[in-house]
Amino acid sequence: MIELYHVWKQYQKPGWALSDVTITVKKGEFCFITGPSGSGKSTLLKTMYREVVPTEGQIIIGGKNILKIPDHKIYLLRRNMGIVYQDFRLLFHRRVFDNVAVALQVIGAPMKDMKRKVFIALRMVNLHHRIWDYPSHLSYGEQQRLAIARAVVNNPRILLADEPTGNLDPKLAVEIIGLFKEINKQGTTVIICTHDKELIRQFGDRILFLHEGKLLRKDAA
Amino acid sequence: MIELYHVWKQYQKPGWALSDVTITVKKGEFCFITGPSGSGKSTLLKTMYREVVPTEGQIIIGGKNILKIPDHKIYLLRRNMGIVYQDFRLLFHRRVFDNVAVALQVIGAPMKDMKRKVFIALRMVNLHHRIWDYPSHLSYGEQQRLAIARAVVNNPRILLADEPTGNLDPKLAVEIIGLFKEINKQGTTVIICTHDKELIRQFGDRILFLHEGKLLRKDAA
Amino acid sequence: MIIYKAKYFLRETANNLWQYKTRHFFSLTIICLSFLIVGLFLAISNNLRDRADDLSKNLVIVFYLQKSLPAAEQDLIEQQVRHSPLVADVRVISPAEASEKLLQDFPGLKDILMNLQTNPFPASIEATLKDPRTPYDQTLRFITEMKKNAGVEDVQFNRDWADKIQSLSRLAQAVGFFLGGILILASFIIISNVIKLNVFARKSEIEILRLVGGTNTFIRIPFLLEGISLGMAGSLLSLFLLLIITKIFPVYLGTSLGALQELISFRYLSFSQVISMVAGGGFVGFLGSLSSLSRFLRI
Amino acid sequence: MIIYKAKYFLRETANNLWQYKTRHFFSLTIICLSFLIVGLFLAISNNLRDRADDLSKNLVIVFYLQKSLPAAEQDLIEQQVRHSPLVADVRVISPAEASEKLLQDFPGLKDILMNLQTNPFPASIEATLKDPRTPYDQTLRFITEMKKNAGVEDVQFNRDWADKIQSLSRLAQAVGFFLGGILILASFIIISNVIKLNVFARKSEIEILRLVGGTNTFIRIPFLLEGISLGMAGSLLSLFLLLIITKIFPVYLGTSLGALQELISFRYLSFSQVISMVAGGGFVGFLGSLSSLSRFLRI
Ligand SMILES: Nc1ncnc2c1ncn2[C@@H]1O[C@H](COP(=O)(O)OP(=O)(O)OP(=O)(O)O)[C@@H](O)[C@H]1O
Ligand SMILES: Nc1ncnc2c1ncn2[C@@H]1O[C@H](COP(=O)(O)OP(=O)(O)OP(=O)(O)O)[C@@H](O)[C@H]1O
Ligand SMILES: [Mg+2]
Ligand SMILES: [Mg+2]
Repeated sequence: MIELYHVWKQYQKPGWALSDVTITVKKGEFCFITGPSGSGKSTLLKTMYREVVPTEGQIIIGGKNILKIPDHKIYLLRRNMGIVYQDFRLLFHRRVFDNVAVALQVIGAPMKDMKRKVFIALRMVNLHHRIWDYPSHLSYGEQQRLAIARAVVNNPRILLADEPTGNLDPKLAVEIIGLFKEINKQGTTVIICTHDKELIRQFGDRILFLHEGKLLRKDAA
Repeated sequence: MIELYHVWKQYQKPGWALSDVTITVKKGEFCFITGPSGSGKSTLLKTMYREVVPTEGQIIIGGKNILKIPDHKIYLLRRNMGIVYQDFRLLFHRRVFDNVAVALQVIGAPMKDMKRKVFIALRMVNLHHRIWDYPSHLSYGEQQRLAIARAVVNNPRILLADEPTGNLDPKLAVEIIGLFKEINKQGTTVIICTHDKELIRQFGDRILFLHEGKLLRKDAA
Repeated sequence: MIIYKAKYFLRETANNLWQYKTRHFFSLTIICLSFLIVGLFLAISNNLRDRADDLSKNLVIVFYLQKSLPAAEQDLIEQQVRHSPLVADVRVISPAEASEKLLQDFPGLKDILMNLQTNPFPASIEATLKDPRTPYDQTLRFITEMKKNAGVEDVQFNRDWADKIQSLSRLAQAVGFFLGGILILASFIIISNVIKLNVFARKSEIEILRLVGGTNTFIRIPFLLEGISLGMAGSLLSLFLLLIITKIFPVYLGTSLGALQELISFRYLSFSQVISMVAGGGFVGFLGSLSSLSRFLRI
Repeated sequence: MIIYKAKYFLRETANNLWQYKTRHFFSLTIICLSFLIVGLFLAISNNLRDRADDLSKNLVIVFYLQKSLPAAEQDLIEQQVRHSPLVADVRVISPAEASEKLLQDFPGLKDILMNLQTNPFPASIEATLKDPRTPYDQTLRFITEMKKNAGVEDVQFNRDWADKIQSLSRLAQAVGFFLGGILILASFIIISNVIKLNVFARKSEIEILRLVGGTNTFIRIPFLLEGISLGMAGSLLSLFLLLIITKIFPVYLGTSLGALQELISFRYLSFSQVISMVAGGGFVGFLGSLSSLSRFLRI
């Protein structure tokens, strides 16, 4: 499903954010990426949805080399992905509802369908009672949950989550990863970046360990 | 040093973000606030530097009722505080240096003095090699460390930190809280919000537990 | 699906317009002002052209005929003048008419003229030129030819008049093109910049839309609609203000203007001018937002 | 400490100006254009006033004297005219001069006048008025009084001329006040809005400054300096453009204008006008940013 071959990334000289990373994540896998702060976890995830273009290497997703897709076709790749960003990236001038609905609006979903799906997604992360509120009125952990709801609303084939539980209490964190596991069981490939050892211990099918841009350990499922 | 008397806060009807919170934190104390997502930790911290004005109750800091200070004098309160925000609040158009220096600029510190202090603070959080970079070029954990450096640069008398290690790996998290402990030993009062049970177990002199806006347990040092 | 999208776009545009209302109000003011000034100059130049046409009716060549010229020869000359392609109208002025005219201009001469036994004035032929913008050398050639005729004793052609009218219309045109061009350009820049600001303000939103799989077109359409509405609203508003000004300004200046009042009398724009102002507004808005989008959202 | 702060403010202002250079460029264009138009009208009205003054020199009352009036009486009338407080200059025109003048205007009359044995023209006294803006009834009173004199046979006073000049200057004033007022207001709104936009764009920064203990003044000064520099830069630029226009525009219109060229000849502004344009720019900028700051940063 997701194949990275000898991916290197340099933002600024000197130093490499990623150096020679080769990974294959199979369809339906549930996979953690971990490593110290600044080790390149987010960068690795970003290359997968082409927010970051690697300096060298190839990335094949669903059989397609995503580095060869022209800029104006990139949306086709992203419509199949649900992404939870480390910095949430919420629409702060839109209501909670619109923040989730936007993932359906871009594909022109009818309103009624949209309302139902949005509500279901918000209930999953326990935010349905704030549906008409604004993100700026949410606590930080609630914002994180909103970001998660948006990522899952569209039944994506691939789910990428960057530190999705960094601002949640341990109980809620377990619930959220449980939710991801649930989605994974329906066939979605899931990749999660996290620092939380407890979660990895509890759910870790497969763990990728990054250190200064290099992949240290590859644990097969 | 910090005294809260029967503090209530309601953002929107119905429901209270804080209900009847009474705390006394003595000078030189080291104190954790914990509780589930949305329980009012950030709100409690915000009332202390008057970003949020409580609906009811009184707050006395350093012997002064901060709710009685006129708006244009509030800066005098804040100059004695170092604050790490949950959402960092960095100046994204300024370099790392300026982000830390700003806390000194507002009090009109001379340039030379400023440079030295900024460098020391950045070295504390292990970011000194990125001093002339921009925050948008930092990883999320690095941004968090930058926010911490700004909070401590001015040797504040009170240090408030909202989830300062949410995006750091466990090793770094311990280092940072160790740093706070260090500062605390020099007489600074420190209050930290966190979800991290491990940190609380390791450093917890005193723990305040919030649940749906109510204070549950008060552990004296 | 198209209907859902259309609904979304309209809602989005309305949202955008409403959310940055301060900015839009301010840009609208300036766009409206620009179009107002364009409109004003259009109106002024309309009126100037009318006035120039009026004046050109007085642009005449006067052929003084020999005294006591036989009527047949006089007719011959008149026919010759009348057939020139330059001439629109011909009027024959008898000696009696000429004397009367002089008396009107100089009442002080009354005694003198009354005392004369014969009318000292020659008959003359006044030829009105078809087009006041006729090149001077053509006119001159016509005059030289007429002079060859023995019956024509003298020719008077006030070149100054023709020059003045020609240069007046040229001036109006120049000022119109100059100011109009600058101001339309200014409107374009303003709209382009307002949209750029909006794009900037929504930079993170746009990024999010891209990240959740929105196409470029999907992201752009609301901004284009925004630009078009701004431009059209601006020009419509300016037309309305112009209407008010054309009604109020003359009243304000009032009777004190005397003869000049006629020169600056404001008439409203023609229907086709109104239409092209509004369409121009929309077009400028469209181009403005397109230009700012192509730079900010790579195609 | 004050020096460190001053340095900080200047650096901050320069940063602000540089960071939002697109926005500032665009606002500068508009401010400059506004001031340019104000400047243009100032120049035009300067020139119109000069022209009006020139014309007013020709504003005369002509007193036709009785034919064959004794020289002594003629002198008496001349003295009377000369002593009127309204009159600036007096010229006596002999019958011979009058006849010459008529011949100049109507060469066709040459034969007639030559054939007359005596000069039919009366002598006349031309009185130039001191101030072309003299109220009409004062002038009229003067004329009526002069008419009582038996030696004065007729008085000619071209009221139209006076009216035209008066209304021309009034028109220039009205247009100047109207457009100038609108455009200065527009500049004010633009600067105020640009600063507002900048404040908006820096909202989170301002919040952070507040949170780390910055005073209101500390936060405001860079914005005020920004507004002042914008206003002054805009007016300076417009003065420069105006200089270019006053040099180039007449050349462009060239000789084709003939008599009108004189009417629109552009002279540059006076030194005090230049100074007040620049100061006005700075002041408008200051007020503009102040107004937007007081609304956005509570005092
Ligand atoms: N500006 C606001 N307007 C309305 N409601 C708010 C606002 N800020 C916070 N709240 C609500 O108040 C409650 C407490 O919020 P607070 O941010 O204090 O929680 P928290 O304990 O910091 O949570 P977290 O761990 O997720 O950051 C939450 O339910 C939140 O939705
Ligand atoms: N846009 C950028 N420009 C320059 N350097 C960057 C940029 N983004 C990331 N970096 C650098 O690349 C390295 C890896 O960054 P990345 O964000 O991938 O780390 P991370 O593993 O996600 O860290 P964290 O756990 O703190 O989020 C860091 O040293 C970071 O400073
Ligand atoms: Mg990261
Ligand atoms: Mg919080």
